[in-house]
Amino acid sequence: MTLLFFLAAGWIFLAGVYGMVTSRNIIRTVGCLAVAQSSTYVLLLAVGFRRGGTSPYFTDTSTRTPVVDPVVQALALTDVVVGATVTALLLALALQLRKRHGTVDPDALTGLRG
Amino acid sequence: MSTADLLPLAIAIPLIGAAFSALVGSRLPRVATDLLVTVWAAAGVADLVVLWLRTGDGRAVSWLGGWRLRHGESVGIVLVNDRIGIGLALLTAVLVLAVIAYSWRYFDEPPAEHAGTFPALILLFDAGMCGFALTGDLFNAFVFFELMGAVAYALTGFRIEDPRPLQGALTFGVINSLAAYGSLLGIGLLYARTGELGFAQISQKLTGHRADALLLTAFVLVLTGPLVKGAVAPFHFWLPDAHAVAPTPVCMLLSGVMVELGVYGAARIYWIVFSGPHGIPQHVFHDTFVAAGVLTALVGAVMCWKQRNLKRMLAFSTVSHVGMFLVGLALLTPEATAGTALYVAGHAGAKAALFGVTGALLDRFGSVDEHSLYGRGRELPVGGVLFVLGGLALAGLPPFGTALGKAVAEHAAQSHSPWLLAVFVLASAATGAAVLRAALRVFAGAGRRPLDRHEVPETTGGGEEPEIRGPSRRVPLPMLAVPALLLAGSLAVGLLPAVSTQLAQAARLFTDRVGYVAAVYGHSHAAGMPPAADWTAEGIALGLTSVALAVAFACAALWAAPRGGGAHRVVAPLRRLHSGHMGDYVGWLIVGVAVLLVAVRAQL
Amino acid sequence: MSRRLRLALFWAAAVVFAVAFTAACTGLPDFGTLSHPYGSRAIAAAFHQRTANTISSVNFDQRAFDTLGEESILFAAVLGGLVLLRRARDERLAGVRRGRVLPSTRMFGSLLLPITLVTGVYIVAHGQLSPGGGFQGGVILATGLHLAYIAADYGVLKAIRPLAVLDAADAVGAGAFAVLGLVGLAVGAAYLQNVLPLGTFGQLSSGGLVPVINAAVGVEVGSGVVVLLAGFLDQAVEIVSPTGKDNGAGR
Amino acid sequence: MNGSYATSEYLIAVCVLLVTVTATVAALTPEPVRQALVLAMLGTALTLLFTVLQAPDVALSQLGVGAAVTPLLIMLTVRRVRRSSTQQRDRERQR
Repeated sequence: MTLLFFLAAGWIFLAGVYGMVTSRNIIRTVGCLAVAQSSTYVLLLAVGFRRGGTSPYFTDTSTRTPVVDPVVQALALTDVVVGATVTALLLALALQLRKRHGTVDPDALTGLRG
Repeated sequence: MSTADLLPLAIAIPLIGAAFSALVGSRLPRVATDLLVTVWAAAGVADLVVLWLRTGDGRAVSWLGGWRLRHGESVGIVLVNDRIGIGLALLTAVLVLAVIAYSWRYFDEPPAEHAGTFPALILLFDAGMCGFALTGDLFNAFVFFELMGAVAYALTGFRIEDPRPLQGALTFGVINSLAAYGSLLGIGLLYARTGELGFAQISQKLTGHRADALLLTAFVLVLTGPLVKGAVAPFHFWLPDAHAVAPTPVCMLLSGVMVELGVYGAARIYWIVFSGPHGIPQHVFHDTFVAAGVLTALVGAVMCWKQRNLKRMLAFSTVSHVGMFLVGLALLTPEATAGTALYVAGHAGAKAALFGVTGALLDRFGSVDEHSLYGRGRELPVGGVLFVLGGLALAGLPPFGTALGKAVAEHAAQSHSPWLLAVFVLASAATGAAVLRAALRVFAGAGRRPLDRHEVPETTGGGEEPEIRGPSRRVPLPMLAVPALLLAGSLAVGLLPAVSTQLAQAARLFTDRVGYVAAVYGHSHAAGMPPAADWTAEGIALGLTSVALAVAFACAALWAAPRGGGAHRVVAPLRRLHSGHMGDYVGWLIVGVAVLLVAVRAQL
Repeated sequence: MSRRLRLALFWAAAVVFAVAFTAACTGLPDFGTLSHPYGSRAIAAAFHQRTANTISSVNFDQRAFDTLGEESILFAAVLGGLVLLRRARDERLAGVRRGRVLPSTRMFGSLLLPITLVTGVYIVAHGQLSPGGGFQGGVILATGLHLAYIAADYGVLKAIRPLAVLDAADAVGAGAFAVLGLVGLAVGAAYLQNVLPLGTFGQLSSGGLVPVINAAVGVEVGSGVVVLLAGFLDQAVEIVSPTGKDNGAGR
Repeated sequence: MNGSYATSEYLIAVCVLLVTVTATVAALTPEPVRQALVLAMLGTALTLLFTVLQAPDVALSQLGVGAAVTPLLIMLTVRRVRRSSTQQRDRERQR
């Protein structure tokens, strides 16, 4: 059953890719990219989970209760920031593209071919 | 200051420079900002030159934050590199300096209160590329991969008045980011198995497991990011769309070094992380990626030949060359690696110079369309000479660095699979020929006036807006001086024996996994003999053959009677695949991943 | 490529991907495994550095270089946003009509406003000892601020938001992080080495360089997010394109 | 002890399910405004998941970024696009 936690990451990634492949709206494409990215958070944190572990904060140095892996959390944190900033940049591009091209439909963006 | 400290400084210097430039850019006159940024970029170059000299034939290792190994384990990030990675970082820094000099009249566009923004972005780009070249940690590589990506998307879309750059940048961003997230999934899988993030540390832990589905999937996923950045077919679709529309100085960086970093990353990660015992066997990597490289080289060459938009032509020529670089690295021998390193250095100078001259054309005539520029370049004779030289360098004219690198790589390929020679010669000849054809048409008005045919979709390159606007219509001096210097650099790579011997020694280290791991763990390890990387009569003959072929192709295109028929039926569908459609490209990305998974699995 | 062909290709590739990923997951250690070698080392190192929040220790000390790269990406995105969302040559500013807010936006804003503001203040106040830190606090406060103005009035926001100062603060925050790394080199240690006095475990001043970098990140994130959002808001509310431009191939 | 592990694992399973479903819906939503709302839900679901996975730090970031900033940016982008379309329609009506 616990295998499903990891498989969920793969499913979410594919769902995001599916959305991007079928998208008729560039803003939606960017949104689907954000969905695909959330798969990485799920995988990282699932990998770092420790049965019976608590969150990795300590109030004093004597108690050493088992805690979950702090490294993947730091990685996921970085990942969240990276994802948000890239999404913002891509949305800025999409916004300007809509203004200049008058469309958000990838089928109608024919400026670069061949 | 120790050698190790120079490694993080190569990244910290441009980062601090970027913050400084953004901070004071709006408060200083333009000249002062430019001067300041030039000084920062030069400091970055100086740091890397010293690092190059001090590293010698060894490796520089720096444990960031002082988190050295204790009992063979560390919690920190390690920067570790030989002269291949340091050389790439140095190449980046030099190109950044050239670009800053080239673009001294560019980018007056953003509102005055943000005057320092463009140089700040260039310096951030510098830091991102240096970080990716120097790091020895998988997650850190992902972070710098994303840094150079994010900056590149913004720079590509710089001209917001024109929809094409915006579309190119958006495609670039979506495809590259998706690939990076794929890589991160792979990193997650590797972390779960090994509990490590450093290249060397993962490599050590992986030796304790057999090669199973997890290793295979992680291998393909981790490599997806670098391969997409490296524009390896079928991951290459974004590249022409982005490079054809980015501002010229940015193109110089994208084509000159960023794409090559992708291929470098893929080879480095394979060598250190996956090539150990119980890893992905060498013959698997060799067969898979030689095939991918050949496909890339041929697709790039054909598409390059069919372009009339000069920037798009140069972009496809980069695709073709990157394919050859991948072949060189996938041969997995020190000699082929040395050849590829030389080839990359020579190519960077030539390609950046060609983009530079194209920028001068764009500035002067507001077009990069080979057809509509017919004969108009006559008033720019210096540009014409530089463009022809650049084309000859791409084709591999001795003694350019491209010719030397190609000859060494060809020599290495020959002993393995002789048919690869034909690929190298044909691909370099075709890309050189396309540039020569365009040069003769544009700068000499040679051949018939080209006719516009509209049978296949194409991107013309007419109706571009000049990138800089000012009362003076003379081409600014740096826009021709910098390309000339870059070509001279490409020539120097071929002529200075020190460069080739030092890169040959570095190539021996690059292909030595055990030595790399030993360096990280602080053990000593004797390296083998460096390969020969020198001019040979055979290499010169092969170079001249490519050039002769290129000239013949170009002349045939200009003066021979046009023929329709067979070739067209093959090429038109290929051109139609380059649809500019984001959904298509995402589809190709996932298809490429699937093909790699199947191909590698089939060979295990 | 036609839509059908594209979908067919996707499904074929997706099946391969799904099979490979599933097979890979069977090779993973069980969910909730007790063996986390890097994690255990990181916890020991955090104790050694007297940093109660292990994640802060990893982010701002042990793997601070990652965070340096990450903050540079944010900095790049803010600069990129300034460039991409600038007013083009042919655009002008429109007078902002008061209270012209989409009802859905207003509802969205007012719903999230109290939650985000309270959370933001809480996180900033608790600093680096417990969950949270410069990034989280910065983002949540910056957003909360904006949600308030979206739900109310854009003119008020423009009057209050000191964009020039925030621009500078963003650059200072980003630069400060890279400069703080030099402190280690200056005293003969490594780049980004935590060479400040470590203090007492669990105290606000503990952790040496960690709270300092944390503060720099907080400044950068807080101001950067406001600047970035300002770019989008200006586009959404104020900047008007010339007649005809928006027509294009519109559908 | 085993009982409490099992409980927490059921909780995790529920959250993973919630995340998977909202992510799938978000990917399948064709219309950006609605997608922004679903993305906000996805952000919230991820926040919950991170909380039960004992990662409050990440949960807080996700709450700020995934549930607020990203959907907000999408809304603003859509709003700009809509405004363009409205202008366009106005112009067409004038003609």
